[in-house]
Amino acid sequence: MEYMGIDRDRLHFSWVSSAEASKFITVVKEVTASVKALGPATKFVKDRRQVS
Amino acid sequence: MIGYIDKIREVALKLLNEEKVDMVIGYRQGSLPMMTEPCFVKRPEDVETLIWDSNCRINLAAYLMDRKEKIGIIAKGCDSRNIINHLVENKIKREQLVIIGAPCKGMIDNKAIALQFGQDIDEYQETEDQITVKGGGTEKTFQKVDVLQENCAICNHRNPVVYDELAGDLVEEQTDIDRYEDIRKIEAMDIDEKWNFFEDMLSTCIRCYACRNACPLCYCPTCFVDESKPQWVGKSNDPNDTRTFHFLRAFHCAGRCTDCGACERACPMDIPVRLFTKKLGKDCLDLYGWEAGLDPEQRPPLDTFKPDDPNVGMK
Amino acid sequence: MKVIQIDTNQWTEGLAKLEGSYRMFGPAETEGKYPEFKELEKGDVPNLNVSNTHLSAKSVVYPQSEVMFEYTLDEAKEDHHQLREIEKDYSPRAVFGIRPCDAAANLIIQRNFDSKEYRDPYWVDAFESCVFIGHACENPGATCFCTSVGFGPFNEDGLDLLLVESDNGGFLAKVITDKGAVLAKSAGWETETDAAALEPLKEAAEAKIRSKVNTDQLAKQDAKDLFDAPIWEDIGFACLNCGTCTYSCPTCWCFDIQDEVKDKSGIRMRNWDSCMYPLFTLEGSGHNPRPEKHHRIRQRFMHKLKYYVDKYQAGVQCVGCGRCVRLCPVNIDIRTVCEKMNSYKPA
Amino acid sequence: MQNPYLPMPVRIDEIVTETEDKMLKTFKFVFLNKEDEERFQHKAGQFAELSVPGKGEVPIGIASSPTEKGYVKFTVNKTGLVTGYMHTMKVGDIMGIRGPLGNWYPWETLEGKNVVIIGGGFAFSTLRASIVYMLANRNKFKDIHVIYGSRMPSLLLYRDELAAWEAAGDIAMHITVDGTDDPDWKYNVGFVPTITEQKAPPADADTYAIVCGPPAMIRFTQPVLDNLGYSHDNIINSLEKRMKCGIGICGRCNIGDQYVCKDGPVFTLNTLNHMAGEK
Repeated sequence: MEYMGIDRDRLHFSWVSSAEASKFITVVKEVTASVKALGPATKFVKDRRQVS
Repeated sequence: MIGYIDKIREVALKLLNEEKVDMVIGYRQGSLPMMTEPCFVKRPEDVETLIWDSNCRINLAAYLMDRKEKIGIIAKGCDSRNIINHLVENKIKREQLVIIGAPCKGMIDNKAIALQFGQDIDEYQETEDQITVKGGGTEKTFQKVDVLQENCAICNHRNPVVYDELAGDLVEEQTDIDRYEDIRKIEAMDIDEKWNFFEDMLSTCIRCYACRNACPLCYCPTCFVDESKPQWVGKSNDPNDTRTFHFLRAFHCAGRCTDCGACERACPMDIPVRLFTKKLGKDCLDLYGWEAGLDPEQRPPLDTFKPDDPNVGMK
Repeated sequence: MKVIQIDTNQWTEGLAKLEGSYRMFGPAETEGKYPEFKELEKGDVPNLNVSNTHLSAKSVVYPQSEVMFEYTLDEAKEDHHQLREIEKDYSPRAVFGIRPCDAAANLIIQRNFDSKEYRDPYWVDAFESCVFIGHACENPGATCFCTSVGFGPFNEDGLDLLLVESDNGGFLAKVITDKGAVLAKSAGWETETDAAALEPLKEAAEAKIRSKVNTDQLAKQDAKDLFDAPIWEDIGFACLNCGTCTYSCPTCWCFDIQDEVKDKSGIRMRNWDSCMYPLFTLEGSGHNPRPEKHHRIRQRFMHKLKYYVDKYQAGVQCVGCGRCVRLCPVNIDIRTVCEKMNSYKPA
Repeated sequence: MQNPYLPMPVRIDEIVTETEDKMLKTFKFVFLNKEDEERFQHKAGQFAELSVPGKGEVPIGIASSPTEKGYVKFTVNKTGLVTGYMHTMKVGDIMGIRGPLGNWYPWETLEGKNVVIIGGGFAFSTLRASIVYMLANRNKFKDIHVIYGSRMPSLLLYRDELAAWEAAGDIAMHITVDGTDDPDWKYNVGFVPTITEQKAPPADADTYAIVCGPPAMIRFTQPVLDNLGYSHDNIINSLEKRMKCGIGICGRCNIGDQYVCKDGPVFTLNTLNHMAGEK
C-alpha cells in the first residue's frame, strides 16, 4: 500500500485473539488516533465521474 | 537459438506421429514482421508451420489452463516456470505434457525497434546476435542485446526449469544483472511522488484487461472486477477504479509471477504494469527468499504458514 | 465543392478565431504517451503531425464512460428513485485532424445509434454537434487497407472539411458540407483555389496503399455456412480475449450499462464493452451462449464482415484503419480472417 | 424525441409470492404519471426493462394482458443482482419501467386460428398475458389449448388463475407436473413433451403452437410437434438472452444479424432455423 502512495499510517495489521479484549481496545485506539491525525483522505476518494 | 526450429519440428513430428500427444502448442509466423501467433498443430503434416525466432514473446502457458488433451508445448524459461505454477495450482497435470524446452537468450522488443527505425518495417531478419529490419528503402541492423524486451534483459532464468526434450543446448544464465533498479527508484520516492507517479502511469489505461487476459496466472473463472454480487470495483475508467484493478491484480499474482512480461506485451497503451508485479516479486524474494515457478513440489509463500514468517508491519 | 488555400498564418489565426465559437478537439501528444484525440485547452493547437492517433477518434462522440442519468435514493427527496436526465454540453465542436477512416467509421456507427426505430440521444446529439475537419493521408501506413473496404486516404464520408497538406506548410481545404463552409468562413479561410490540384495527390496517396483485402464474396456467402465453417478454432486459438481490438476499433459500438451509487446519490452510466469478454453474454442463470473464446472471436468477425453486411447492405463494418492488426498482441489479423471468410467454400 | 433509456417511474402496488420455494414473485406496478400509463401500450409477448436505481435493469416478460388496465405485472425469478434485490423490495417502493420492448406473439396471424400454448416452469408469464388476452377476445380465436407444466405442484405459477381457467371451460387446460406425492393431485403427471404428445390438437395450417420454457423442455417438445406434423412456420418461440439496452443498440443479444431484444424475442421456428448464430 505504501508503494502505491497510500500513507502508511492508514493501514494497520495486527494479530488480536478473541481472548485479547484489552489488546483489541489498544489497537483500535491507536488506529483511530493515527488516522485522525492524518485528516480526511484525499487519495482513493471517488468523486462522481465527470459528465462527458 | 535460431537453429531450434529444426529440432522443434522434429520432436513435434515424432510426438504427433507416435500419438504421444493430441496437439503441439507453438508459434507460427504472424502476418506482420516481428510478430508470431501462438498456434496448435494437430496433424503431422502441419508441423512445418511452426517457427522459432526472437519474436516468440507470448507465454504459451496461458494456453494450457484446464485443457484435457495430451499436449506438447514449447517452453522458454518463463513459460516453463508458469507451467510449474500450473502444476502447483492443479491447472494441468504433468502427465498430460511433453515439454519441449527452449533455452532462451531473450525476446526482442518489436515496438522499440519500430520506434527507433521510425518507419514501417517490411522485412525482418535475424541472426544469433543481430536483428536487421528493412522498409521504405532503408535498412538498419541492431545488436540483439540492445533491443531485448526489458524483462528479458534482466531475466535470470533463461533455461527451462522443467522439460522433456530440449530444442538446443542450455544457455548461460545472466548473473550480473540488477533486477530491481526501477522498483528501488519508486520505493525511494516520497508518498505523494509515488501516488502521482502511478496516477500518471495509469492515466491512459482503457480498462481493457488485456494485461489480465494475457497473464497465465489470471485464470479465475470470474475475476474480481467482473463480480456483480458483490461488485468490488466500478466499471468505468474512473482513475480510482482503474488503480484498484491494477493493485489488486498485482496482489493476486504475488509469489506467483515469473516476470514473463506477457501483461506489458499485451497492453495496447504500453503501460509498464510490471512495476506492480515486480514489486511483489521483490518483496517475496527479500522476505521469503522465494522465486516463483522453480519447484513443482513447493507451495508459494502466500499459500503457506510458517511460525518464523516475517511479520512485516504487524503490531 | 470549392477548395480553399490556407497558409500557416491563416491557419493559426483561424484556429484562434474558432476558439470562441467551438469546443476544439484534435490529436494531442503528451510526453511519453501515445497521441490521442482530446478536447484542447484554450490556446492549444491540434497536432497534425501524428500519422494517426493510437486509439480511434470515436471517443470524441462516444466516450468510453458516459453518465446517462442521475438520481437520489434519499426518500426525503420528492423524486427519490426516479431517474433524471443530465444537462450535457452539445455546443458546436470542431474536430480537427480526424483521418478519413475514423470519420467514415462514425457513419457506420450512426446506423446503429440512429435508426428509424430508436435514436440514441447521447451519441446522436454529440455527433450532430461536431464539425469534422479531416486530414487526408498522404502517407498511409503499412497496415492501412481503407481502399479495400470502400474508403480511401482522401475519403470524404463523414467529413465536413478535408485538409490536405500543401507544400508551403499550410493546407488545401476541400469544403464538403455547409457545416464545413460555415466553419471555414468563421475561421476566415476564404481564399479559393484550383480544385484540380487535389486529384493527383489523392491518386498518389491511394497508390501508396499496399495492403489489399478481398471482400467481394462476403455478401453472397451464406451466414450459416460461415458460422459453421471449421475455421474458427484455428483463428481463435491464439486469442487472449483481451478486447484490445474492440476498444481500439473506430467502428465497434457495443456498450454496457452500469449503476453507481455514492452515499444516496447515484448515476446510471454506460461504458464501452467488448464481445471478446465472456461476461458480455453471460446470463443470470449461468448459461452463456458464447462460452468459448472461438465463439467470441467468431462473433466479432461475423458481426463486422457478415451480419453487418447483410443487415445494412452497405459494405463491411470496418474502415481499414489497421489498429486491431497493429495492436493485437498475438497478431490475429482481420485481413487474413476476411480472406478466409471471403473465399470460404463449404465442403 | 423521448430518451429511450429513460425509465418511467412506477410504484410497487402488490407483491405476490407465487411458488413455495419463494423464488418467484409477481410485482404489480402502477405508474406515477398518468401519461406514462397511457403511453405504455403493449401486446402480449413483449417485455420491458425493470429498472432499480442503484442496481440496474433487467429484461422481464410482461405478465399482464393489455386488456388489464391501470397496472402492469411482472413475474420475477430471483437470479441475479437486480432480481435478487427486487425480492427484498416492498409495496410502496419506487422503481422504473422501460418499455414495452421487442415484438409480440403474432396476434394478427393468430386471429381465427387454433392456438396451443406450451409452457414450462417460470417462463409462463407472457403466456399468462396471452391467455388473459385471448380470453378477453375469446370470439376471435378458435380452439385454445394450454399445456403447462412444472416440476411439482408448488412451483406452478398463477395457481388460482389456472384453476379458474380450468373451471371456466372455454379453453382446454392440460396442467401437468413432473412428479408429485400429493394424493389429491387431479391433473396430469408427466413431462411437458409427453403431455403435448397426448393432448395437443392435430396439426393443420390453422393451428399454431406457442412454445416457451426451459431449454430442455423446448428440446424435447420439438420432435413431438414434428411428429404431430406441425409446420415450423406454425411453431412460435420466445427467446431469452442477456440484454442491456433492450432496443437493439448495445450489441450483446444478437443471433446473427437479428437482435433478440428488438427483432425478437418472438421468432417462428422456421425463422430460427435459418438464423446463423448462438441460439
